[in-house]
Amino acid sequence: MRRDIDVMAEIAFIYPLIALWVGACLLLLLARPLRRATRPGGSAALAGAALLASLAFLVRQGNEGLNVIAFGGSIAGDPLTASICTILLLCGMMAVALAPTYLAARGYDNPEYYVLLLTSLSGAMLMAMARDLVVVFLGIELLSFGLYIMAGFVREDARGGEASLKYFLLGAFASALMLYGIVLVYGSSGSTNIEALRSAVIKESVQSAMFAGGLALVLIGLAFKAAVAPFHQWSPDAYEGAPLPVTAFMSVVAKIAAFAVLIRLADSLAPLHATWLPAVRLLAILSMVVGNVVAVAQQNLKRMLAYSGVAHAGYLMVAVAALGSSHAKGAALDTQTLAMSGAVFYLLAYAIMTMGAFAVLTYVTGTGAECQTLADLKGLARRRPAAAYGMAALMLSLGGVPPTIGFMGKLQIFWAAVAGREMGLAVALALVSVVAAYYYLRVVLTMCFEETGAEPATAGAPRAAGWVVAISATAVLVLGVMPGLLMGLIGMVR
Amino acid sequence: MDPITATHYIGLSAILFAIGAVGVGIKRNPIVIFMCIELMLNAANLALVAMGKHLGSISGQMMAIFVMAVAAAEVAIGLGIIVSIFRSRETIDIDEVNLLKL
Amino acid sequence: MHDLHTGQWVWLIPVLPLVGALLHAGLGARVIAALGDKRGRWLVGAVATGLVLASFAVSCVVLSDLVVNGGEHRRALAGLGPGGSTPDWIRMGGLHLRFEALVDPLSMLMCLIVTGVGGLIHLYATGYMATDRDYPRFFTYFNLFIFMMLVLVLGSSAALMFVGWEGVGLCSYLLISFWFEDPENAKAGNKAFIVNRIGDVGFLLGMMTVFSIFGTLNFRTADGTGFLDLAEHGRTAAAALTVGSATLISLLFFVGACGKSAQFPLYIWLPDAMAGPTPVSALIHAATMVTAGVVMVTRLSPIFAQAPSAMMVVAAIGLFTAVLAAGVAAVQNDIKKVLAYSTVSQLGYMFLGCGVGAFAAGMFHVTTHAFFKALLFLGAGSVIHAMSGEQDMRKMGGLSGRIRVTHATMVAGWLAIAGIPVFAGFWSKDLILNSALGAPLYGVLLYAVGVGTALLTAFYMTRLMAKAFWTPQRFVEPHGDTGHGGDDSHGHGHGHGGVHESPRSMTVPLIVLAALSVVGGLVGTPWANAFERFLEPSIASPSLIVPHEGMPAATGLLAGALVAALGVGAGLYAYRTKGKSGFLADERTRKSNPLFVGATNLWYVDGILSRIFIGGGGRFADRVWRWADRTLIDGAVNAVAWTTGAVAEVVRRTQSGYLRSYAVTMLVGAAVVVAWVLGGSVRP
Amino acid sequence: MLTDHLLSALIFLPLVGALALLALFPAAPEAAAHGAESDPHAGPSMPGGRAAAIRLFALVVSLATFALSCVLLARFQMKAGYQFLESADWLPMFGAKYTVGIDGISVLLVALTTFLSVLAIGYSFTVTKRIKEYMVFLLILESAMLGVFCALDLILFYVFWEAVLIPMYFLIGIWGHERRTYAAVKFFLYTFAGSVLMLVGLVAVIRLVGSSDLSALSIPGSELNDKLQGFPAQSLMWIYASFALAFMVKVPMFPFHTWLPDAHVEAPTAGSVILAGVMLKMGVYGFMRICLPMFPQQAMQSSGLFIALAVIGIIYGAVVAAVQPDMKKLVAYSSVSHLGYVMLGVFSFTHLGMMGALLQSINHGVSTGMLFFLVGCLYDRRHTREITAFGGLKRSVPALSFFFLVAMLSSVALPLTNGFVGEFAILQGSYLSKTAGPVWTAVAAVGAILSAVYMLWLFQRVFAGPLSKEENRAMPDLSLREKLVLVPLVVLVFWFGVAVTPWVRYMEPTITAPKLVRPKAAPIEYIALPGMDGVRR
Amino acid sequence: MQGNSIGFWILAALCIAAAVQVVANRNPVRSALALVGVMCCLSVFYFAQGAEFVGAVQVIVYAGAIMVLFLFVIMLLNLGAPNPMMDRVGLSKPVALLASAVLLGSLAFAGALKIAPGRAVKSPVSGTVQQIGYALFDPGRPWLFAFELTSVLLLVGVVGAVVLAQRRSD
Repeated sequence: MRRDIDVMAEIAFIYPLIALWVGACLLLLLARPLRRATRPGGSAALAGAALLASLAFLVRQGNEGLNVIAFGGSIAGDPLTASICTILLLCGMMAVALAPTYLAARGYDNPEYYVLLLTSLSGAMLMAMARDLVVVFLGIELLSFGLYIMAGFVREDARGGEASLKYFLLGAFASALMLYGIVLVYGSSGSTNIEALRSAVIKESVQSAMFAGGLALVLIGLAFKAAVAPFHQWSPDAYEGAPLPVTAFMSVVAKIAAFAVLIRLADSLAPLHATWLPAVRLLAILSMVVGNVVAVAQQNLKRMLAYSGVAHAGYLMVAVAALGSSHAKGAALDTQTLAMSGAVFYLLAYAIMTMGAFAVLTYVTGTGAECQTLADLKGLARRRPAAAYGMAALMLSLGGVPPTIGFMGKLQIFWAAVAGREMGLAVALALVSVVAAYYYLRVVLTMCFEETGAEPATAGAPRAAGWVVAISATAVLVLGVMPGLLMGLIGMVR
Repeated sequence: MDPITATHYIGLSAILFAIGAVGVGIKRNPIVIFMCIELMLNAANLALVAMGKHLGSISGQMMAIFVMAVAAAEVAIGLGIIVSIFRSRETIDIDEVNLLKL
Repeated sequence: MHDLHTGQWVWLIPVLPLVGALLHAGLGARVIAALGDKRGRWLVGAVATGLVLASFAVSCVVLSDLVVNGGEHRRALAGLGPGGSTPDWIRMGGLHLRFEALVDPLSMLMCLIVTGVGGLIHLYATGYMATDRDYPRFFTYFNLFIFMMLVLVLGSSAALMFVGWEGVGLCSYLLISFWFEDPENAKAGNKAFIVNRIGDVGFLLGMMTVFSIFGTLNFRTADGTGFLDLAEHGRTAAAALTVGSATLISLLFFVGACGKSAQFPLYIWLPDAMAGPTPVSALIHAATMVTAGVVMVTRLSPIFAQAPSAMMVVAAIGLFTAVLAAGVAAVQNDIKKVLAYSTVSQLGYMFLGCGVGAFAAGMFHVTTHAFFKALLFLGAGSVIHAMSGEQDMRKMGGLSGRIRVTHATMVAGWLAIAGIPVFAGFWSKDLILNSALGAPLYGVLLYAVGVGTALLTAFYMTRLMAKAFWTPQRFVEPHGDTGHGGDDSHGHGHGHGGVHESPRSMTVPLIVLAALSVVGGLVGTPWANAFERFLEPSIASPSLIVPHEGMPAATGLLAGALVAALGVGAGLYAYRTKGKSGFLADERTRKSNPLFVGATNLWYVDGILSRIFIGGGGRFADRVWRWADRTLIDGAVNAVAWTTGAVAEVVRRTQSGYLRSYAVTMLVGAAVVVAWVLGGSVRP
Repeated sequence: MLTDHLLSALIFLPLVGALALLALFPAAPEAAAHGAESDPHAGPSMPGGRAAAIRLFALVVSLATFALSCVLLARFQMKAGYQFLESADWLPMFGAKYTVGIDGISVLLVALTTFLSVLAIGYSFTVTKRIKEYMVFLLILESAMLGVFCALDLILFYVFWEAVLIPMYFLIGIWGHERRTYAAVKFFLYTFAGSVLMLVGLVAVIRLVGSSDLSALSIPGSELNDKLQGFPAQSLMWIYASFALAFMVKVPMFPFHTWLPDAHVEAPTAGSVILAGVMLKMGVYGFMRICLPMFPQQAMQSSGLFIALAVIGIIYGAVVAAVQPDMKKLVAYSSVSHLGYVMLGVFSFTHLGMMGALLQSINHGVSTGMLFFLVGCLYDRRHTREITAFGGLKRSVPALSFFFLVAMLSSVALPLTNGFVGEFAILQGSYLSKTAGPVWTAVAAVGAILSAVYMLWLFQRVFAGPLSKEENRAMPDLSLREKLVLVPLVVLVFWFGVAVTPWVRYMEPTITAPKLVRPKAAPIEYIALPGMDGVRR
Repeated sequence: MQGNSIGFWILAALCIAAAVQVVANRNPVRSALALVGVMCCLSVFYFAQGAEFVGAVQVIVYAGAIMVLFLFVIMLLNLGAPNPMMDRVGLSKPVALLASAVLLGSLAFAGALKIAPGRAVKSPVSGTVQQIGYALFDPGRPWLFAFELTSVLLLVGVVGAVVLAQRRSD
């Protein structure tokens, strides 16, 4: 199990994390000068530099980083880790780009925001790297602490405070549940290391009931972070109350990190699938149905996207179930690979689509009042055609209509589900996606079909947010036609 | 009476955990809710220590220590949020902190 | 089969009128605008008439060629493409149809009738329609009709016949609703087309049955593989025709014939069709198109002949229609309606002939009928023209001295239709009746009813003549320019004023047709039936069916003459004595006598059918739409949407904003998940 | 170069044109500033020259595409099998390739698409509202439709299939009439709902046979096809059902037709034309390309149902059309009826019926396209589609009424027009077929009567009668541009009606390809030529 | 062992009673004090199991520092008991109780809370500072890394508290 310890190599492995932490520290140290600087984007630029550095380290690791097992086996590199970390860093960059104008307009363009963002992101990356449930727990906390505070970052906004409080209390509750799960897993096997658990499970040297109970609680904790129904109720409230750039960040990052762990558990603890597959299926269906159905009733886009996030979490649970199912049914290795790469691809697709959608809202918001409701978008195609059609592309992608990345992602999940013989889930996914199409189309309809007395476009739309919109909308279409461009990244997941 | 084994401790911890969980569901004061969560964490710690002893591994205790550290950081943030809410609203009753819904 | 020397000219027969139609459609209005109204109209009329007459000339040449060079079968195929080529029409999946004419006695006879009588009526129309604002349009349709009718009679396959079949229906529709500004005319046109369509579907299905049995739609081919060839020699050919399938085919085609030839119950369109200009009524709804059913039955006689029960149906329907329509004709007051019902009745006769196997007799009657009925219609048109658009016989009378040519020619037509000896109708009607008597089983019954109808025919025609010409004048002399001139007239407004004889262009055709009505029947006397011999190659071979003579020819002729004389005499007597006022029966009789009431109301057929199909159908369709489409299907779709929305609202309520309820939900969810997982793990 | 990639060039030329349109005519700032055109009939929102340039550009692009399709027609070899094949790696993880090619089934549909697109763009010169977006969407739509007919990979097919919805959704939603929003959403969701399950079925097929190569799967007797037939009949039935449902909704077959009237009525004229002319044919094409060759036994088993639904559709559509107060709705329901014929032909499983179905697909595109153009002309002049608003138009707009008459005759399948050829072949095919037979054919033939009823009645109410309404009296007749749009259609009406054989040659070898006769799938009769086995006696 | 066992039961009962008080008491100050009680009981349990360091930290950090912070905030905000009339979520109490019971019950009945006796390891571990230290800095184990992570976590806690306390930047 243990290799010769090469401390430097191990530390080199966490350079991407260290880059973020150093960036955070630098931001803190330079807080004063930065705040005094006239340009509002100074902190953001520094944070962006940290993210870039982190990405550079990650890229430089290349294939070497794929085989590292570090710190007593608590973290390790593999393709899944690498791809998830890359996606997370890209999301981080987009989130940083969205923030400055928005926050500056509200007088909160503080370096601390970026400190929290960077540490939060490092927590998410840790979850992707983690091979030990303790590190998973610590990663979740690291991820969440930043999010709790960022949600209430604009303190004059009572809604932000409320979002923060709700998110915090429920998040802490969920962590407690998950912690107890980890405790039970530990008690049943004597270890929290996933590799060790895997071999223990194979050797059948675990106490199955305690292990299963623990695993169930861990599942619940992760489901909370990923906003899977019925553990999703924080998300609409938190999304609505949090400032737009924060909503964008937390909607994406928390989900990706949680699913990174879920995918890893589903892949590693294969022999136990028979016990928790039913629960995964239940959560998948519940999440798809609840998310999509309730989204129909939403007028507020942030809430709608929250419910859509719940639904997408459901789709991802389908992939997880398919992964487990293909293990349980002893399917060919390639189906497991497909399920994993499908899930990761979907995470990427979701990240681009959701990030892009929030970017559009941020872009339209500019320095004014938050653009939140459908009514705010009315007639956008006349005011800002590029943003409107970009949003349309993103919405169609979220709805899974070709030729968009959302469709390619959905196709992969169908693929995985069919390969894993989860036909019921596949059909359910197909049916609810019709409901989904309804509310996504409603956004398009409001923007493009409805006409208002077109007021002149608000001056000073944030350029950085505009770039995020442009990039994500283009990516949605280009990758929807040629997902192969990304397959190099995704295809090596296993 | 039976000798006291790890199972007893775990049972006790589970009961404490359940009480804490109930508290989260029924209390209206966020500070108390937060205390209930602390109770749950403490319950987990008890189980950890008991399991560690039973398994002959120090990992249980190590984990318990980290849980405490996490709890400390959490308290800093949680109480900060609560105070911040109070400053802007003059109340922290969670039934009144209810702008976001539906 | 022999090749004709004139084979490469046959295509001109239909194409010349088609060229006319295209010319009028494309250039007619422009020519009139360019040359001025009078000369332009003259040119258009001359081209239209001239092309039809040219077609007649070509037909004559081809016919003579056929008689001389046609050999024993007197049958040839000729391409209908330019220069006598044979272009493909449809060639797919074993279906091979070409534009090709079957030149045989039947088709050439019809060509002569269509182009000959048609040419005369064209000539007549140049006068009748002279002031109509849509003059070129009229001749577009008229020439197009001639083209379609020629395709119908010439077509070498059932499909090509169907082209003409529907084509004449189209022209009929266009011409009936020619004066489209009156909604009634448009409705009549629709009715004609739609009722015809019912028949057409029968034709279509019959055609399909033929194809499914014989694998071809060609009537006759050079190598004897046409379906009529096969049917005639079916007992030895690969595709044998059973009695059952022969009956099916015959009945389906007969449905088509009923539609086109206005047989019960599909005759309801024909009287309404009189809404069209009178030349249209003469050409389409008397002389040519309506006889297409008889032509078709005759053409398919090899198949009909093998289906005795279908023949029985044909005879029965024919006779029934003949009686029914004669009864109605006897009480009509509109001069054109009388003639319309008379046409229906006469068509019934023709089918009676076919039904009893006397196909040649049927065709003979078609021919003579074309002469005298066209004559009568044109005469009626002349009367209407003279009366400045008045069609009601109650407002006529005393015209005999006012429009002498018209009167004289119509007398010839009257005698012909009444069956007075030597006149054309006498010979053809007698042949049919005599064959009916000879029919097995019900021969006597058929004969008796047929004779009764003949009596009725003679009577109502006498009534018509008396009412229009011989009874005292019942109208106020129009004076000055009272004809409805102006833009929105139908063209009846000839602007002459006063009762007057028609122009030369209208009287010449009358005279020619009158002459034909007098002598036209002589080609088919029982003693020297040149007509039957001529037609023989085109109808079922005697091995399949031979009509029986019910009594010696002389006896039959005598009986027929007696009946005609009786009818005419009765009519004359009645109108000389009682009907001086123009009315035979008083008001009370007319209201109370069930026969009278029934006949006046067209035996209620039209009313019932239109109530069922127009009123009921409309309501039904509306209800279906509202109920099935809107309520049921769309309702189901909307219900799904509504349910989703409703569920969304309900589930949305759980998002109460209360933190504790969220926590409790999570707790419940956790309990369920844990219990679910543990339940699964405990069970082995 | 061009010859190697002719199809790709054809498919993507309109898309490139659309992108060029976006690039060449960037959003004008002044247009954005005063772009307050809430009334769709108001004057142009941009300088006239710019709008004209945009229109002309779009027209040129569509004409170029049409020219390419003419090259395609000219070079097409009259034989079975796929031609102009192109293949490139696309989605390695699914083994899906970018494969395009055409055969006798698709070549005419491709030509129809490019042809109608030219006319649609030509007709749309009167559109003034957001003209650039309009043309962009029309061109994208053309690309997507061409893609559907050319795609020879299941996933590629699905991508194009769904992609078609998007531009049409916008076309209806932005440029439609009063209830356009409702109609656009209904159109999208209805058809989307129909086809989502197809995705599951499609993935299942690919998983089963391990390939998404439609060019092989759609050939009975090919290795892949045989492999597919080897799987349990019950699973195949489910998969077949998922495909069939998607195509049924698209066609649309009764009872999945209710999206059609709404979409047709609310769409702008060009949208209705494309919708009726091309998009409905995608469903028919799906049946012929996928359902029949890939699932012969299932198709055979379900043929009773489909024939019944087709015949019900024929009668039902016609009956309901008769009572519509709205002209476009009437034409829409008539489409339901006509497509019923097409489906009857497809499920007759006879050569004649299937060729008739394909022909009728083209014919319906021509005749219904023409009807929609004409109704559009009337709408442009009066801004109403209510039949009662008209009457006696023959007097005021004789040219329009002439074109309408031709379209009507084609629609009622009068001989010597295109409609008759297709309908006759279909009916004859279904008469001969073992699946439909004479009785169903006889019922279907009643549709011919009903079509005369509703079309003639419509004609009577709109064009006959007194010209009583003042606004109708002053109505201008067809403009030169409108005539230029309509004349090609008239030419086709008679060309197909009088000399259809050259067109049949395109499809005949494919449909009668001997490979389609599969002894293994015994019950299915692809061929029923007279004198051969399989003829119904 | 017997004495141990009796002590366990007594302490356990105390502990549960205090925990119930945490939840049941209306007054947050009393809840906090009850929680301190629970923590002290637990500390005794830790010592009883040989986890001396943990027990000490429990008293010093948890019961001492953290709970004082709680009490400080409670006093600072000076809230008192909430108004029972304002209780908006009536059903939550029974449902929460039931759900909790189901959770506990299902864990218990499935045997998820029962340690398999055979797996007990004879060599006892003790939780002295020394042993904890060895374990913490053993590079072959995850604790060193976790320790570093905890430092980042605490940093975030500090930053968070600062952010929440500071004013608008302008």
